[in-house]
Amino acid sequence: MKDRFNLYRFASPATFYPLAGTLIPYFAAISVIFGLAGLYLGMLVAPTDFQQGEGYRIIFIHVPASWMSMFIYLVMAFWAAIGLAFNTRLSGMMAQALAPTGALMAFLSLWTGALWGKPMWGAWWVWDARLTSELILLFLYIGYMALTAAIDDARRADKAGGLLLLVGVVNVPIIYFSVKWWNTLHQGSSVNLTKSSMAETMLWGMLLMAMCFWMYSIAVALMRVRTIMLERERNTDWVKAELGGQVAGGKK
Amino acid sequence: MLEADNLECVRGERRLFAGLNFKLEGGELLYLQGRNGAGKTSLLRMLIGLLPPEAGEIRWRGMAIDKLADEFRADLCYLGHLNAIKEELTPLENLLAAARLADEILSEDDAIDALEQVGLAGREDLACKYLSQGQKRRVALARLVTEKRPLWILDEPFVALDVAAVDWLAGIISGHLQRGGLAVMTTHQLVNIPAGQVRELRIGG
Amino acid sequence: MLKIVSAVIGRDLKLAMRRQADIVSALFFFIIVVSLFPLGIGPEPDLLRKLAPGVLWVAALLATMLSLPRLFADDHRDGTLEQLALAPHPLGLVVTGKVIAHWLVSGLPLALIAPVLGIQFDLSADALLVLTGAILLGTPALSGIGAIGAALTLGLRGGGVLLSLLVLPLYIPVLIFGAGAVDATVTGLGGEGHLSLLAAITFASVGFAPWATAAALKIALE
Amino acid sequence: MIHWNSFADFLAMGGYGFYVWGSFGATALIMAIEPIMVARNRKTTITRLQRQMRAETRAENRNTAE
Repeated sequence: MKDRFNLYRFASPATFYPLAGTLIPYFAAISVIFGLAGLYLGMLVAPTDFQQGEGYRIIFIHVPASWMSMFIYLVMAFWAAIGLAFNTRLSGMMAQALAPTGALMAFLSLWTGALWGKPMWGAWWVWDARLTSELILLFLYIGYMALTAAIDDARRADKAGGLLLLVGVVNVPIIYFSVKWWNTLHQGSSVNLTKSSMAETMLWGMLLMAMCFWMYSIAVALMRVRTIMLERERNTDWVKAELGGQVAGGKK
Repeated sequence: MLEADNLECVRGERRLFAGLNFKLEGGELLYLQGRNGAGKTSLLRMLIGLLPPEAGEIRWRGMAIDKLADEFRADLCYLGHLNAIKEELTPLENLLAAARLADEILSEDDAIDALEQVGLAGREDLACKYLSQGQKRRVALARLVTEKRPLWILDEPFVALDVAAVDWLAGIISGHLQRGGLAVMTTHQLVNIPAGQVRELRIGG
Repeated sequence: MLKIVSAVIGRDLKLAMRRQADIVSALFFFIIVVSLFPLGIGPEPDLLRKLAPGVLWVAALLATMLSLPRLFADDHRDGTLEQLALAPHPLGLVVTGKVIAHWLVSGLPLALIAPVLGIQFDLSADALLVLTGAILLGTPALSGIGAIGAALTLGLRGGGVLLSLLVLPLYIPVLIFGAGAVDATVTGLGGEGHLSLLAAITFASVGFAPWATAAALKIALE
Repeated sequence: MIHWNSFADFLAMGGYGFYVWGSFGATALIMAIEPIMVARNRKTTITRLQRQMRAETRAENRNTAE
């Protein structure tokens, strides 16, 4: 009983709002620190790759962006499942706050992938399983945002969006494997990503950049969720108190 | 038999009502009253189980309706403000299809009888799109005759009916109450229901 | 259980028969789109044979999309959807019936007309057979997955465009294996592998999608 | 430990400068603009809500005065 109470207390926007407010600067600062360290290792210290020359340095942002785009989708689906199962208000807001960042990460992954692909494979785009799935992931993000934006009632938007996320999370692996299988049959265009053994500095640089992206996403999502909370809960006392003292006189 | 316990309703960002309680036994009719937008229709949709309440519970025969699910819906006849009839089908086909979907056994003769009762004799084979508004409403009301359900939930059942039909419907409802049935309804025109215990519930102040 | 499914199918088929224009227009859309391609890309038989599977399948996806918005919208507008949700059965079964009815009026006609259109693309008899089989096997999945999108966008402004945005990405595996089966037959590799994967996808989505759709409908009816 | 001999080398990226800096530039741009957009959105939301709240308070005061 006590645990339940605490969980609900944490999940209540009135408690979460100030907590998020204090956490944002920390996440932002950690992100900058990891980013600087990662860039130093990746861009200044790491040696040239013997196969790909200096062009490989794109992976220091390409790989973290791809990871984050997938990870954020999973986190959104997790929140969606929680929201549908326990009917908590916070979960839908979290999913909506994460979506634009996830979509930008998917876009960055595609953009940097194209810039990497051109010098390495000689083509901006190939219908490789990873690229195609990433593109579909971007579509799924856009579909989610379009659906939640089209529904006026916030709760209904959360639930419908949550359901779409769960359907999407089941489908992404199916899409990935179907494209992969399709690609192995159409030999010509398939791409072999020969992973040369990475130098240790390269690996560290990439991990640091991934941490940077991760912390960045948390910070931005928390910023966004705070705005969504104010908007959604604008008729509650805590938001009125938050927005300024002038409520005191007008309260019934 | 039908019990509402501490119901709360939030639509959009507005809290329509909270702490709503009532208890309805067999043979009783509950009139829901309140101004427009007070949440009458929302309450009805909660009672039929389509709108989960923000807080509180609805019980039928002592069990929560979301637990009962199919069993509860098998005891329920709901008439919304939409008629739920298909324009392309004839009144007879509409009635038969509705009965099949609701798991009722309904012979064609009984269906024709019911349509005669609601004053649609001779129009059984005319597609509903050629019927007037009031006649379409009567097709919807015919379900009250064909479906033998103990709980009736009616949203503005008297709308678009002429005087004769209003009297007929009042008679049907009181017959239902006499047989020990329950009814919950919203209405703007207060209609005299001859039999049964009538209770009123005002929501939204 | 079977009773409710067949009751829904019977009702929807009867309604579709009263409104044949809808079925016919989706079918004509399919025929016209497929027939436009040879005019656009030229009459070389080799090229046409190569493109046929993809063209036919993409046109089939689009034709299915055309009929999806009305899957629940009509029932929603006149209140019958509420009554369906109040039927003393799990809503998933009702949706299963509606999905099957949708396939019978939208997917099945496509499969029947597809071999005729395949001839326009100079496909061999084997390939025509596989094409028909693939469309027969794959279109139920299109109806099933599409139903989820139709339920999610029920009653929304611009629902049709949004529906395609939500549903088309999810159609990709069906497109790949459906077109792949025909393609493999054309190139002599044999389409059995594709067909069995297509069957697996259809089986999974027809089993799973109605329940997701039912959840989405409940959200829309709140 | 620094891998580069000169700043010009660093910019050239062994001939891959366009691709590498195109990627990093786009990322930097997005990571700079997104927080700014979010912060601005937050500011406009707050002022809008405050305006709404004042309007409501005034309306309520009028009602009680009547």
